[in-house]
Amino acid sequence: MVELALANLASPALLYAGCALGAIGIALALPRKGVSPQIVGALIAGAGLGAMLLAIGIVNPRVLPNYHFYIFGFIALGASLRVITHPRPVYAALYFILTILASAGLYVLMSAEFMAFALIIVYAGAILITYLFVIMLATETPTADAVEALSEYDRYSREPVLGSITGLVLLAGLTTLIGRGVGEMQPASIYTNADRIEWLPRKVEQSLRRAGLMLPDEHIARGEPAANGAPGPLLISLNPGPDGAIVGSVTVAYGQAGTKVISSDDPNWPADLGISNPEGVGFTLLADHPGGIEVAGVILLMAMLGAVVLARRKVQLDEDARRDLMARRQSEQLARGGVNEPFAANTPLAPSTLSGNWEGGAA
Amino acid sequence: MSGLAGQLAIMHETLGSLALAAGDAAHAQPRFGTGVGAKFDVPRLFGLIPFIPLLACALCGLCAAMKVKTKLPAAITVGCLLASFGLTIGLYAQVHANPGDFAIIHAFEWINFQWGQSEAQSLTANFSFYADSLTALWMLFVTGLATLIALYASEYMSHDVGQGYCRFFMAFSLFVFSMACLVMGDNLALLFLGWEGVGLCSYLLIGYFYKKPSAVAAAKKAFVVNRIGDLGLSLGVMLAFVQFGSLEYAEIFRKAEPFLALARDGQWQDIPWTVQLIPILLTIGAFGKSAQLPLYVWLPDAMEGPTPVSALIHAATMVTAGVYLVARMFPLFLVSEHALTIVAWGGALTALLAATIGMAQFDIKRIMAYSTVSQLGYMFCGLGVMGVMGGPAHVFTHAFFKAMLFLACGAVMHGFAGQLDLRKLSGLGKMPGWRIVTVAMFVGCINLAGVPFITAGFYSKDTILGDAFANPAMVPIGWILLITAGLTAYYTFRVFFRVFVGPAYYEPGDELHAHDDHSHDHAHANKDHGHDSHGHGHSAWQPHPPGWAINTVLILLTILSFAAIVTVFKADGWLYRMVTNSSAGAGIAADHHHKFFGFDAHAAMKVVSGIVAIAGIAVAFVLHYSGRTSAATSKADSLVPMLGPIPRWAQNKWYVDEFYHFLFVRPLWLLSVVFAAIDKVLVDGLVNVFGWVPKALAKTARPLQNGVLHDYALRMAGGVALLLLIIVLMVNRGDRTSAAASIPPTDNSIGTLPAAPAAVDPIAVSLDPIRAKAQEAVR
Amino acid sequence: MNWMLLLLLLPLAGAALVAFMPEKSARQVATLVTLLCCVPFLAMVGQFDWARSGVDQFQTTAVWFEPLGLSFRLAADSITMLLVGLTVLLGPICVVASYTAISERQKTYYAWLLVLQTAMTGVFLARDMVLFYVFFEFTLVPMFVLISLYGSTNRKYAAVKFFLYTFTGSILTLAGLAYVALEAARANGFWSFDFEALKTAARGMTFDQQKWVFIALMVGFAVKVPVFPFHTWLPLAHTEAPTAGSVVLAGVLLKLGTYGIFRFALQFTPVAAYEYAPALAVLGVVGIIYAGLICWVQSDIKKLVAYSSVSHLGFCVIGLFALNGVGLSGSVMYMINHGLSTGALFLLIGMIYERYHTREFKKLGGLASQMPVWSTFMVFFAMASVGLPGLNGFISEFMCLLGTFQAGGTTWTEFGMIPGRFGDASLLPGATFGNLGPWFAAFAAVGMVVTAIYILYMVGKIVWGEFKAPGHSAHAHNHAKGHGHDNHHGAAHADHAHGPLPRDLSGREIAVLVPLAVACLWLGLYPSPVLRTLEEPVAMVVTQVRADVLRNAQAALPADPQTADAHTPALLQQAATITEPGRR
Amino acid sequence: MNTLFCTLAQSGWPEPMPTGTLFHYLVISAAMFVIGLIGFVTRRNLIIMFLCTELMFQAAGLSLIAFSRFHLNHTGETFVIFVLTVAAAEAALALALVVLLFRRKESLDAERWAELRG
Repeated sequence: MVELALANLASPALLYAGCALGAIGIALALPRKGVSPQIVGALIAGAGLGAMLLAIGIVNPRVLPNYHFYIFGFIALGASLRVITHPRPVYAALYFILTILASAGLYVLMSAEFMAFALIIVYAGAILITYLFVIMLATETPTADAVEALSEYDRYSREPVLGSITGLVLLAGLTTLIGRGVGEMQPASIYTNADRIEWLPRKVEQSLRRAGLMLPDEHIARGEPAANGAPGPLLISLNPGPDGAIVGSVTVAYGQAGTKVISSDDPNWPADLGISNPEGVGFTLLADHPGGIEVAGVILLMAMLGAVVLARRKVQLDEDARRDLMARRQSEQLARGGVNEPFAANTPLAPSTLSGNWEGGAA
Repeated sequence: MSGLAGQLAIMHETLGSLALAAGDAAHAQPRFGTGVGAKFDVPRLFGLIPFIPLLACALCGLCAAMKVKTKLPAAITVGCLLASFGLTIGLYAQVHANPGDFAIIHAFEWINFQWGQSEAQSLTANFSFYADSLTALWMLFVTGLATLIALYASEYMSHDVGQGYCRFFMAFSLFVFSMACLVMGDNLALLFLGWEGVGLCSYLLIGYFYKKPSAVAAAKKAFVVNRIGDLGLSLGVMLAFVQFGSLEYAEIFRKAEPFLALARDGQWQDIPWTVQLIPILLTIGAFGKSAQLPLYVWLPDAMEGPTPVSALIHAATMVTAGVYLVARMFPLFLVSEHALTIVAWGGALTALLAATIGMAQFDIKRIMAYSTVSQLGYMFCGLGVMGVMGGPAHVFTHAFFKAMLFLACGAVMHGFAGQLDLRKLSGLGKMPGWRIVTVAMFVGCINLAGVPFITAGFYSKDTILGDAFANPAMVPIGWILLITAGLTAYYTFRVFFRVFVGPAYYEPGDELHAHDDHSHDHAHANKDHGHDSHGHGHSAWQPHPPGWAINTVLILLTILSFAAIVTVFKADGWLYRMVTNSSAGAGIAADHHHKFFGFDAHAAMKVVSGIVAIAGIAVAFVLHYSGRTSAATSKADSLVPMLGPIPRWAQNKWYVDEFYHFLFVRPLWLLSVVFAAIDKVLVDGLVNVFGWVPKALAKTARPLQNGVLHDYALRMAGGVALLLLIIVLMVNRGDRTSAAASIPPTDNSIGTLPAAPAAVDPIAVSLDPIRAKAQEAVR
Repeated sequence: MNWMLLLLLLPLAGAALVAFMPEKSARQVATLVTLLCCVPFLAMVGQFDWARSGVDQFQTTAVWFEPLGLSFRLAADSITMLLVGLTVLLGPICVVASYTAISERQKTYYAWLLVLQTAMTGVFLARDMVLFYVFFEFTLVPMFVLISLYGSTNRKYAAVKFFLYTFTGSILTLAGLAYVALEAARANGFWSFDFEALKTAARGMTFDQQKWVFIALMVGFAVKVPVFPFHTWLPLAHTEAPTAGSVVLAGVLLKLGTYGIFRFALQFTPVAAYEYAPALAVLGVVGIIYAGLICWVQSDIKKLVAYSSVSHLGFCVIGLFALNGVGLSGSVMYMINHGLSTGALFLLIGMIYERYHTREFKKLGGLASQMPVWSTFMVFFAMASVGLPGLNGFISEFMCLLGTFQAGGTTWTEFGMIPGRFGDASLLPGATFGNLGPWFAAFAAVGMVVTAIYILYMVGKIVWGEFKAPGHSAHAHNHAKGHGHDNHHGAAHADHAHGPLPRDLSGREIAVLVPLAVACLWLGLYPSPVLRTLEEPVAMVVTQVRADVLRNAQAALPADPQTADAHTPALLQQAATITEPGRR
Repeated sequence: MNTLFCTLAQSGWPEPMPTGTLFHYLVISAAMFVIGLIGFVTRRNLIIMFLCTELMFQAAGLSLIAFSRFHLNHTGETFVIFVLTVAAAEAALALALVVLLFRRKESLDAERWAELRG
């Protein structure tokens, strides 16, 4: 009871303290004018995360995740912290890949192996690479003396404190609500989709053969053919059992008309017979959400078309942007002490990397 | 003219045919009653009397639309008015055959509204005409004089043929229609229609020369001042309706009968306040229309109109509408303790004031206007002193001679290019072609001055004076009137002696009115005016004496004004019967036998007022005739310094106009300005403040919409965070309120939200207090 | 044939037609359609049972949205017929009057004008509260467009102010009506927005409820009328609106407010209307005098006439709150008459504006010499506006005042008049049930004088006097002084006529004015047939109000009459005095 | 602290790999989401802002997987596929737009695109 009371008392406080620490850390770590102690910030934020996780642990000490969770969690959050704090977009993108990887680890922890790899392939492999391309495409024209100079908008973030406070409140609220139940996770082996093993007769057959329950000349029997001559159903009757294992029986035919029933009571019954993660996802996707797939397809098509249309658009530099650019170049020239040749108001700008586009003439 | 002759014939025929009590007939028979007898029927044909002039108006309008450039409108008007006059004589014959009774001629429904069973729930005011002897009396001279003056105007207005000619006769005919409605209407609403209608026509005709700012201002003034009176009248009408439940005379008189009985016994306290108030309110209306203190100021200015208009509307007929109202409503005036006193005093003071102003004026038309005001005061006195006959009688006689005076003035004005200044005209009688005008003027003057025994004006005025002195309460008024009589005689003959006799001299006026205002008219080609006489300077200018129409009318009026003696010569003569056989005869004081220095008031007045009149004329003779050598000066000028500032004050009309302007017009105007400012600043400002509140809010909130994505996102996130916070707090409260122990800390479910406090429909919740309150109120 | 439906749909179809026709023919189509609208109206007049003029006739109901009890319910009683008649009459007049005034974007203009006609007709015909409200609010949209697109210089501001002000007010009205509907739903167990159902429910409410409903209703209607402190949008909107817009605004849109008061404020919340009648009448009287005086100092002719509307409608309001037959019918007549005469005045001013492009008193004058026909009409309608007997204005003004005078109120004593709740029966036998009295009438009657002052000021300034118009005042003056060559004076001015317009009115313009003039004369000289049709509906309203007030008062009467003292509401004291209708 | 160590000892750490509670994963997810949000709100580079949205997507995906695991079905995982789809589509379009915007202004500063201000 003492523990419970302590848990009740300490956990919200710890939780909120963790949130606050995290927020302070982020606020410190964000790039800004003056000092932005990123390491200090990161440490504080890490401490905050630790505090939060500790608080969670206190709430329900019986069910703690193993250390992989903590490792992946810290990496994921740390990398995302770097994503938002790193002034250089390229590094941010790279850190994001790290986040993805750590997340994938967490997915694996939760037995979502398929999604973990899909995530890495799609995100890290495709999307983030696109990002990297764009980052390189959309970088300011480097000037002669400041090749590595960061843009002003990368150097300074906007209202880090306010943003952090908002984040703090949000996070505190979210965790409070999340923490209202513990939600212990059952072993992954009792996925309810296991009944769909019936839909995979070939897998059952292979498994049974591997276990030696089915001989090479045997095959799964069929029921009575339908009236129109269609072959009858395969005689598989498998269901998830109470402990997650597959129970039931398979009727096997051999020879001309011989049948036998293989039951799960058989001691040789393969223990690993069941639905794997990709199989389950596939079933769910195709059987339960076929419309969703269509929609996703349409979305992707539209995005592709949109991207094509947008990329082909020819745009001109804005008036004010042009003015800014000119002023900037002028001041750079002056600073360089180079030839004092101010631009005439209507002089076309020197072609830059994108000059082909903004001289194109189409509005 | 045959109509008029017929009238006279009938009059003679009936002289003395009425049985009267012995003694001094004028006040012999004390009677208190409505004076309304039985109802009799007359042919509906007589209902056309008002509508024939309306037809003339419509036809003149048609002429205007067709751009008729002849004297056709005048012909139409004269013809129609003559027809109307003929019908009036017929009506008179009917009325005469039923003395003391009345007839109602229903023309058509006007307002006939009944929304319930009771009397108060119906409002009836039809185009129905009430015919009794008072109506007949008024209609006789209204239509008769209107015919004559229309004839006169056909010549007088001839400059304007093709210009305003149609307009003039339209308004003229419309006036007769309105006046007929006023006089003949059988209910107060129709009277009000006529009342305002004559006001409109007066407005239109005063402003006939609409390019003259003074004419426009005078027209406006006339209308507005009349409206003030009409305000009183309309309130009186409404009060009468609420009091008696009807607007119809017959009904009102019937209902007033019991009050009359009370009034006879002097039991004023038993007569409701409201009943006594009605005549006072009506008096306001009467004083407005008939130009009495304090509302007389419009009438002198009304002389801006063409002279025929002045003669008909502003001297003979319209201005007597007030007298008619009092006479018609006499039963109601009798039941009010103070109404008649107010009438009498108002009349007397006006008479004196107007006479004093008239003495100091130089514009002869204006003098006539003030004399009209003054004489109207006499008429009100005649009614106010409860003499009954005097007022209407004076109206009748005055109508003729005053119309004649105006028409004579008009002839002068017409002939001398608008000259009206008595200092610039002299000895017209000696000029060729002006004899008839001079004679007419003389006859008018002796009537107005009240030269004894030979003039109708003398008798009617004398009746009023006698009545005043006979009424013990009204002796001061008698004295005022007597003084006024002297003044009247003086200023009347001042005009005559200055203008029509003495050395011949004239200066033409600056311009004929018509020429001034219609300088581009086509009347120059008119032979009557001698085209060559204009536009070549004054040296070649010759006065042009009046033509046949004007002369004929003047002659006829001269005859008529003498003929009128017959009607008033005897105290119980035709006029007396015409008046007393109607509602005006409702009450004749029994105790009015006050003696004038031991003599019978009426008899004494015949002498005294005669002497006063002669004296006034004599003074005028001495001051303005004897030894006068030039037009501009007279012996009176030497008297002026002796009187100090008084002549100047009198000449400036005692500054009454300025006083009114200072006291009413200016403050009202300032009030309007203030109101306009208040409306703009305060009322509209307040509205705008309400408009600004959201605007200001928007202005403060607008920076939030700065277009920066971050800020939007931040605010969105903040909003979500805030909502989350609220939810968390709600959930926590729910936890606390519900039994905390019942939820095990290691519940396997993801924290479900606790149930809402009380699951009821939100509308019911929000409205519950109101409903509860309502139920409470029901209980 | 459902003529009412046709009357609603015809202009709407016309609007659609106009929208698809070429620009040139827009006005012809609009004219034709508005003229065609007379056909269904005349058919309605023919079929209407005038003997039962107080009863809703031609009842048409179509279910609109069943669960909420919404229905498309139309009907007409005599008051509706009169106001629809006014709308139908003004329709072609507005269209024809705009021929030359509107030269750009004609299609939009005429289409919106036609839509506006549908909306206005719908307001009067609707017998379902929601339908009524939809039409009521929908009138704002076309008017907003007309003002903001075709108005004068400050049109945007005026349009926005007009829209927002009236809309804000109407929202409170909606709240009040919705509350009544809720009460009705509570009482009946089902939703219904039928007027009759709502009326029954509303009359069943307690005084406290009625009070708030009444106030909510009145806010919207008072803004619409407009009653004194809520009037400032009106002069602005009138001044900025195009001529036809002003005509419709003055002619019909303002009447929506008074019509609403008549239909809802008086019939739904009779007790509250009775109790608050003096307050509203005070506002009316103040408006009469205040707005009238403001008219006098205006420099813009149109603004003067606009303020005169405020002043005139004060009479209408006091007539309504007299709550007796004469006052109510006077008010209804006032709605018609004001629409005719003020509409005509706006038309006349518009004609001047088209010619001289100004409405300033300073710049105009003496038009009588240049435009005799115009001047004749001007004087005529000015006199109708003044309330000259024989023209329409008088009937209504007089009846409003008389009704107010009659309407109970005011205790008369020997020492003077003390404003009180009820008259002494013995002193004023002709007083009827009501809560106003002679004092109100007396002060309102002062408006007669004020009206005369400002109308004559206007007439004197622009009709009479020396001719003066922008650009040629000096010229005219010089010639007036001369003698010989003046014959050409008039002809010379013909050159100054602007555009295709003749110096004086064209035949088209006369044709626009003549129907109004005829109607003015007819209603002034022979209003009896119209008044007759008002007897029944008005009597019904009065009976209802009276019954409710008495019931309410008697219900609140304490059991022991001795306890009724100064604290007892005046209503109770009245209840004791009232024994029978009318004559007390 | 004592409690913590006790529980750590009891958990049989490191074996037998208990997955932990839903809470753990959701907290990680929430934290990642909030980090992404903060990044979106504070960073001005358009591309980094998009990266932050991807972070938030990622957080959502993590919680979906966690719920999927918790409920022992694959629906959550399926939805992650859709999240990936949307993320991909968004990346394609958004990056194209970013390129366009950059061409317009020669800058990736989101604050410069404030034309929509009220």
